[in-house]
Amino acid sequence: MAKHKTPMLDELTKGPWPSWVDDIKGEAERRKANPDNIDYQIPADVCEDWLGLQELSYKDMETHWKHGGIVGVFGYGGGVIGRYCDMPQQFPGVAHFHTVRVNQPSGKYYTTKFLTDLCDIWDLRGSGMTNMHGSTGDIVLLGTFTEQLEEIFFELTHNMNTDLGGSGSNLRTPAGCLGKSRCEFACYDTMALEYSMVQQYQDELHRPAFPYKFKFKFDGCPMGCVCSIARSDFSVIGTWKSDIRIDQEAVKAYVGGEFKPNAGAHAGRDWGKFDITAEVVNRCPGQCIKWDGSKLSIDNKNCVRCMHCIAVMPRALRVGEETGASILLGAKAPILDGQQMSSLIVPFVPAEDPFDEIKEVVEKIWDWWMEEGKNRERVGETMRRMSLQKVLNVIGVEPDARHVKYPRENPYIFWKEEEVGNWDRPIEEYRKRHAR
Amino acid sequence: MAKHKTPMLDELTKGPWPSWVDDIKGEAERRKANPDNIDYQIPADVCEDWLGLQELSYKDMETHWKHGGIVGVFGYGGGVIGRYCDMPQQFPGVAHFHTVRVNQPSGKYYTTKFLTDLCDIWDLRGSGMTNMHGSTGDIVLLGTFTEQLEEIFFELTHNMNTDLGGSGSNLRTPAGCLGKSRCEFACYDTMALEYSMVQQYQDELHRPAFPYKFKFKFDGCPMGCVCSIARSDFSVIGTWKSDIRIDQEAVKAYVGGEFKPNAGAHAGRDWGKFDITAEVVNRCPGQCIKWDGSKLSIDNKNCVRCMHCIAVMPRALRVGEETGASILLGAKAPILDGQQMSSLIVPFVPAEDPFDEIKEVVEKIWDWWMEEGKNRERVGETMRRMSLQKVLNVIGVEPDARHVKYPRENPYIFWKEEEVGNWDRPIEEYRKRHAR
Amino acid sequence: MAFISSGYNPEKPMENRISDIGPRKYDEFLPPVIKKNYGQWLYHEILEPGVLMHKAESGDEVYSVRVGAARLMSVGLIREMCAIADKHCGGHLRFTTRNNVEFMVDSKAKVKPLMDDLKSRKFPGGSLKFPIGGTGASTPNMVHTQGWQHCHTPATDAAGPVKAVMDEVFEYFTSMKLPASVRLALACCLNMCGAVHCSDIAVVGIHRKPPLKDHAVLDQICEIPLAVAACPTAAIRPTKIEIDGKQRNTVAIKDERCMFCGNCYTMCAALPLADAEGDGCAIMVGGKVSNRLSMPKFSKVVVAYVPNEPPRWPSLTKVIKQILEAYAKDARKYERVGEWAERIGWEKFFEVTGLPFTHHLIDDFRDHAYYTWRQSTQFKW
Amino acid sequence: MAFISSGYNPEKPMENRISDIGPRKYDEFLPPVIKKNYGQWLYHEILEPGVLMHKAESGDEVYSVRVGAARLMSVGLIREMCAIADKHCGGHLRFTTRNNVEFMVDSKAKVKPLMDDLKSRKFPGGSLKFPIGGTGASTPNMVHTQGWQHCHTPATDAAGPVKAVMDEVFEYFTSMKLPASVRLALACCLNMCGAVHCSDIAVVGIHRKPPLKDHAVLDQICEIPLAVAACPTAAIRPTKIEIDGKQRNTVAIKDERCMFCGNCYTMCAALPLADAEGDGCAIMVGGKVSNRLSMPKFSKVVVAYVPNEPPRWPSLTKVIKQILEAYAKDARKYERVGEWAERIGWEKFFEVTGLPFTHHLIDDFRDHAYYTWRQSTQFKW
Ligand code: SRM
Ligand code: SRM
Ligand code: SRM
Ligand code: SRM
Ligand code: SF4
Ligand code: SF4
Ligand code: SF4
Ligand code: SF4
Ligand code: SF4
Ligand code: SF4
Ligand code: SF4
Ligand code: SF4
Repeated sequence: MAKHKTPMLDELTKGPWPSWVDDIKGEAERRKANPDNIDYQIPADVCEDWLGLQELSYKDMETHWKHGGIVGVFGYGGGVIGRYCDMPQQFPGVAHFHTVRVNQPSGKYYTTKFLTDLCDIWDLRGSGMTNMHGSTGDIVLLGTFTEQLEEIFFELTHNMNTDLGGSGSNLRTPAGCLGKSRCEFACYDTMALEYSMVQQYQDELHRPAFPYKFKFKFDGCPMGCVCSIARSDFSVIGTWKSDIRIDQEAVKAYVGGEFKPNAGAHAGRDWGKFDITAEVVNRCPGQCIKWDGSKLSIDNKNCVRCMHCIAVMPRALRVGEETGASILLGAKAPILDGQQMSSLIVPFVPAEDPFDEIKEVVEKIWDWWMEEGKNRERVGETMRRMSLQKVLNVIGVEPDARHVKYPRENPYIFWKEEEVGNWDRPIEEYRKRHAR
Repeated sequence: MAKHKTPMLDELTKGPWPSWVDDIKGEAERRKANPDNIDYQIPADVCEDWLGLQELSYKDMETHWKHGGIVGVFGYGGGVIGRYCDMPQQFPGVAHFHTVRVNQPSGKYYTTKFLTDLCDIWDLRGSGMTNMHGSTGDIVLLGTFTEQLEEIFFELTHNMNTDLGGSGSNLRTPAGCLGKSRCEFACYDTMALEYSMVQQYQDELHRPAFPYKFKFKFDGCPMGCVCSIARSDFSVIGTWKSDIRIDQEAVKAYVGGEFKPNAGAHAGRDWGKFDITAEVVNRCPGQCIKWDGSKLSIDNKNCVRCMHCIAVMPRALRVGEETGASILLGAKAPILDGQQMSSLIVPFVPAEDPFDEIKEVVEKIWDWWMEEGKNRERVGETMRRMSLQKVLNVIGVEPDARHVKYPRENPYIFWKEEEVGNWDRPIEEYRKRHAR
Repeated sequence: MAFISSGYNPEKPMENRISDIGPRKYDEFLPPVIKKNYGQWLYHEILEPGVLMHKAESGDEVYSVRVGAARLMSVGLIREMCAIADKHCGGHLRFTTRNNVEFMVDSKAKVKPLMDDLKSRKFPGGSLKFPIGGTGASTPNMVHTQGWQHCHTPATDAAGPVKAVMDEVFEYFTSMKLPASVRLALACCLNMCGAVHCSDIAVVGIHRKPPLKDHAVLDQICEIPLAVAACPTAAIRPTKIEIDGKQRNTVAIKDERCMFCGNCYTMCAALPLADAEGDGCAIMVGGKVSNRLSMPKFSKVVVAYVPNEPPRWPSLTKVIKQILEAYAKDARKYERVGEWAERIGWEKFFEVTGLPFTHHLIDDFRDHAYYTWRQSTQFKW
Repeated sequence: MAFISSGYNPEKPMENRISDIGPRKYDEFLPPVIKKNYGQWLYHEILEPGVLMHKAESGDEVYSVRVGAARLMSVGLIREMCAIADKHCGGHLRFTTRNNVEFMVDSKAKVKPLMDDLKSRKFPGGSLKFPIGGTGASTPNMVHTQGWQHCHTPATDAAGPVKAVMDEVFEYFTSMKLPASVRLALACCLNMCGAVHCSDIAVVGIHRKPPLKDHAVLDQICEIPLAVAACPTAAIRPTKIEIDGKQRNTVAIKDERCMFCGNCYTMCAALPLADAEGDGCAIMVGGKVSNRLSMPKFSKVVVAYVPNEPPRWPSLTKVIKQILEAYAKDARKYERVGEWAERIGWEKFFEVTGLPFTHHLIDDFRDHAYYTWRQSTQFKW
């Protein structure tokens, strides 16, 4: 028998999509049954109380988590989100319900050994509930008590050789797409870059030294499978310079219907015969593809590397061989002044281990942002306040038309005295030429 | 022999484009010669001194006109721009050089009688120099002395039955395209509307009661030949609702090469044979035209009335029969916060003499702007400060997706208590559900 | 329960401490076929919904079977996934950037047994543990956040509405019949921890009542200047108030200037916004992050408010289905939701989806709002 | 010279006063063929550059011969135009919205004599009084403003550079060989009395030195609060200064915050900006107001500064020609300058025009600047 009645939540056990309610209930039962005789370090009925609390929220239509709660592990400024329930008498199992952010490995590949070890820790010392994964990328262990935090950290580092992720005004846990590990589009090794960056900047990740949070995300190509342009302050997106490689025979195979367009991504509907002109040539945003019935040619100077043609015919077209990345800066969620995507600051940077060119850019930006950024001001907001050209100046990049979608529409240019000549003219001289 | 040497200005007598320098010099000579024995009421050498002063500006590369100068005619708050020279000793002929703005007739059609009468006044009482016309639309009489202002006004009103235009924080002189007088595209009678408005709002034109200037411009169709969307606070632009009228035979004549595309506007270059698919069908922004080789059809529901097809084939296509206008609000030059174009506030309004529906909108906007507008705040700025929905509310127009290019990207909605329910909740109630 | 020490000594926290080691290196975790062909992939194919085949230069192939997951998952469920991975996949698995799970095998023959196993597993209530799908022109897993499960600022729940929506659009998860992939997302408040601002169809929790003011404690638990500075619309000012005969520093809020962002509450716990009647969801549409065809786009608010209707949010799911179906019917192949709306024009978007356009959808926040208004006579009747 | 009274009596200004009568009604001025066919026009043709034929439903035709004009014109020249109109056009003529002049006749036979007459007239220096052209895909008359001729705030001249530019592009005025009509405009300061902000190619006078402060008179001739409020960047603050032992109220300006808009000078004559070395022109490109094909567009700054070089502004005219010729070579038929630049991408625009891209061209004014930056990986090498 469940500790709390959850008639509303129970409605969410219906339907085909995996029911997290059933999953928690299962965990609650397992904990109650405790076949392995675990000496649970937090209340065994944590999941039951959690369900009860959620049922109450479903009734009240208001959250029952208190504001904030500063807890953590010694010497780190992040990695744990404190959380307390506002009805602890009724739901003592979730009186504390802190989150532990565990830094996920690049690409989120796991061995079952690693996951099982983690489950063991979390069975013993936490709620047994997780998010796989959090929006930033971490393994999110949901719900434990304050006393367990150092213990969990100790076990993670000593037994699992794994560290916490970020929270607070720190570097946050970086994330990347799976890139070269399994994707033919990858223009650089996102997983290697992610690993290299997270290792290099451990101090920034764990100890708050920034005006506000700072996120890295690494996309292997313009498809943006980890949404770096929307969700990271510093977005590194693979790109290429040389010509798109074309296998003319394979193009014909697409036209002939032997290969399915877009790798079969549209197979669920009859869209008619593949029409290379309508589906590729006419849609190309650079308007730079020609198909003469037997040969596809691309005017690469006008290609904007949108990858549509490549996505439609992955067996026929491949990204150019000279690859690297673009760096964009400043994405963030809407608070305060509205949402931002990252803006292009470095059109092209080589991206090979040890990724020095990229690290150089990051460090220059941090130095500047730590100097100029206001409290709780994301780097994109600092850039917006101080201008894109300021950032280019800081990182030593020449302004280029590629930096803008279009040039300014107002002629309100902030000229500097060095550019213009003497500003400090005596009014008397002027008055000699112009009577009052 | 010229009074002042003007070697720099003289360079501007060269080249094919009409030389205003030669023109002024001619006027200077005529005044000197004075064959008709006119008793010039301002210095006969006004043009010579003007040339001299301009030469000095060309040398100094700075203007030699003093800041401002408030002059005018009794009872009017506008129509005259005061102007004094900052070197009156050297150039006494232009010590005063005030501008008189004469309200042009709709469409800027003239009889030679009218123009000649005006020239007579300006020979006698002014510099003899004009701008035909000013950017707002007025006949601009350039350069006279303060004592002449009332005399000119008296003669204009008594002898020419014509009034001054606007300046200052007034309604400004309205302007319109020639519309139905000579253009087959006109969706309403711009010249009639312009006349009706200027007559109706004489008081607003002459007596400053507004926070700042306010401009009307009237375009007969979306081509915008008087630039109302860019240059007027209140832009009325002709449009239509019903289907574009098609003369299929004439379409064929264009395709066959009998009629020149775009009325011959591109005749100066060999653009090759007219290609209706490339030049019209594929370019249509509504993507709503079909040409099957003998019949042109338009899916009018998807037409955005850009008029491209009509402009290319004016003998074959005509605007729909149900015509009227769209009203847009708020265009202005960049000072202070950047340039604005007018924004759509009324998608469709009937536009037939006496144009009551349009006047109703204007008056509601004025009432609101006079109430809410800050000093020197253009109505477009007030709208920007207070929101588009505020304006729609003021004029009683239902918000509609047509009012926006796209819906808001931030979810920062200013809900009102009436929409939501009771805002005034006691904290104690809340605390019963949520412990601190 | 007896306290079990990990070895950590609270008296000497630095003793034997390991820190700053970061995550494990990824190459420890890669399945052999992935490791061997790293960086040498030639192309991929989607064999059926949820099943990808990647071909390497070496001729090797890896088959990935993608399954939906609630993201909120128990260690019990993780252990079950591990058992499956041990049985079929040599002890490896991965999670995608959208919280789907991928089981990889290195030969085609291994695919069917794996899939059969996955399909066979259900929760007691009947829902699938491992629904296969989410590839290609589908609705992959809905990105989301904490909601009433774990956060202090939500205006709606997260996992609940997500479950309701995914049930509603389930046929699109398991098939590839949409014009393009439609990314759904939910964030439970304007902090937008989900990628709501750039998603094809997104739900964002919104408050609609101004903060309550807990005057009695405000100056003890908040820094008043920080609370004042937190407000993007300058609705908050410091003030004094008398409580039980004592002067207290606190804040006053101009309610009509509030747009309910909750940033003041983030900075000051004495300013809660949550309210059953006020809270609910806005629906945003047409965002994307990929650079394919068109540049990345922000999502636009197309429904200003849908009330919270736990447990199954019927109005919310209905509207989402409505949008999805109008899109499925009308858009061109490859066309993302935002590209479709722009091509037909937003005025047509409202027409074909049947959603009402209301004044709330007109931007009136900050200067940029102007640029979203229509400075043209181009529009459709 | 003896004062000639109009009849106005300054002692009794209201006596016999006529006011608020507005302009004369347009129908008094219409040529008969226009009046007769008002609202009944069927179509038009451009017979040759500068010559339009409009056909009415009645079968009537009106032929309009369009000639360029300096706009700045003497009564002598107007009388000459009247004489031509009397001779050929039944005593009617009109001015266009771009300050061209149109002579209209009601039969084809009258066109040639009219044109011959117009062509025959020249100014002493050899320039044409009545150049025929400006129709169709041409560069019609350049819209402009007062400059050093008449205004107090200009940063450049108006009629001078316009004459120089029109001479330079004259072949495009008299022909129709451009991809579309290219509207040129000039405004001599940021007040932009010309339609510079929405022109295909536009010149705008800019200052580049912060205002001088005439402390000695400032508080006598200005309202200090108005001057302070005038500044869009809040660069101005009130201050006190000692002059000849006397405390005076005046203003201080943070020079590095100034972007030289001149609005403070508009409000306060003691803050002049004009400076030979500082002043010059910016060049803006790609604006349009018509709704044809694409929606109206603002012009963009593509050259931050060209010095004032009277009398013929060679650098300015060179750049304009350069842009015009790159456009003429590369754009598609019907494509306006801004449409062309957007199609090829602004990065290509700078490449094909050969103009350098400098940091000045990146928007850094106000919040909206962000939206002009590139939030995409789409660009061309
Ligand atoms: C757990 C997580 C949501 C989830 O369910 O996945 C999360 C949860 C919280 N976020 Fe977040 N954010 C999470 C990813 C994000 C993301 C997405 C991302 O990183 O890709 C964003 C949008 C991108 C961005 O950074 O702008 C995000 C934007 C915010 C913001 C708004 C920041 C801004 O500059 O606008 C806040 C507010 C704040 O910082 O005070 C915030 C604040 C919070 C807090 C700490 C609430 C608060 O006000 O203190 C939430 C704690 C919830 C809890 O009790 O567990 N969270 N947050 C995500 C982190 C998990 C992980 O480490 O993997
Ligand atoms: C596995 C994953 C990367 C990872 O590191 O986990 C991934 C993998 C692939 N993506 Fe992706 N994408 C993944 C998230 C994304 C995201 C991010 C997201 O959804 O939050 C995006 C950006 C979405 C957006 O624009 O809003 C994304 C935009 C694309 C696109 C561009 C689609 C478009 O129409 O704009 C492609 C190209 C395509 O689909 O043909 C692509 C193509 C691919 C390919 C075909 C690449 C390849 O050759 O292997 C992979 C299989 C696609 C499929 O599922 O049909 N991937 N892809 C992510 C799977 C998430 C999931 O579980 O659903
Ligand atoms: C004469 C004229 C220019 C011309 O050569 O044609 C003109 C001349 C002046 N304009 Fe203008 N404006 C003239 C049309 C315009 C236009 C164009 C239009 O009306 O279509 C604009 C842009 C549209 C607009 O209204 O925004 C225009 C925007 C300004 C502004 C900026 C207003 C703003 O809100 O940003 C100012 C500054 C001011 O009002 O203080 C201004 C101010 C001035 C002043 C009065 C200078 C001043 O600061 O006091 C100029 C007097 C010059 C002189 O000495 O003669 N003038 N002014 C135009 C009026 C002639 C006429 O009546 O036909
Ligand atoms: C006479 C005039 C109206 C007036 O009341 O004075 C006029 C008259 C005509 N315009 Fe215009 N437009 C006139 C200024 C404009 C303006 C305003 C301006 O230039 O400042 C515009 C907006 C410019 C812009 O978008 O920036 C304008 C945009 C058009 C267009 C759209 C052109 C485009 O490609 O975007 C057309 C359609 C066309 O050219 O086929 C048009 C078409 C026409 C037609 C063909 C209409 C007709 O059927 O009679 C007229 C002859 C065009 C020609 O010259 O080739 N008219 N036309 C103006 C002549 C100005 C001049 O002297 O050059
Ligand atoms: S972002 Fe590019 S490289 Fe990375 S997984 Fe997606 S398609 Fe592959
Ligand atoms: S990548 Fe995009 S822009 Fe480049 S050729 Fe292919 S479709 Fe065109
Ligand atoms: S705006 Fe339209 S109606 Fe007016 S002249 Fe131009 S084309 Fe004709
Ligand atoms: S007016 Fe424009 S949108 Fe309408 S059919 Fe013609 S070209 Fe298309
Ligand atoms: S979106 Fe808001 S409510 Fe949801 S997890 Fe993030 S901060 Fe918490
Ligand atoms: S919710 Fe946002 S807008 Fe409202 S008072 Fe708080 S900070 Fe200000
Ligand atoms: S643009 Fe400036 S300088 Fe030129 S006339 Fe207008 S206000 Fe005077
Ligand atoms: S010129 Fe403009 S920016 Fe500079 S001080 Fe004056 S008002 Fe301010």
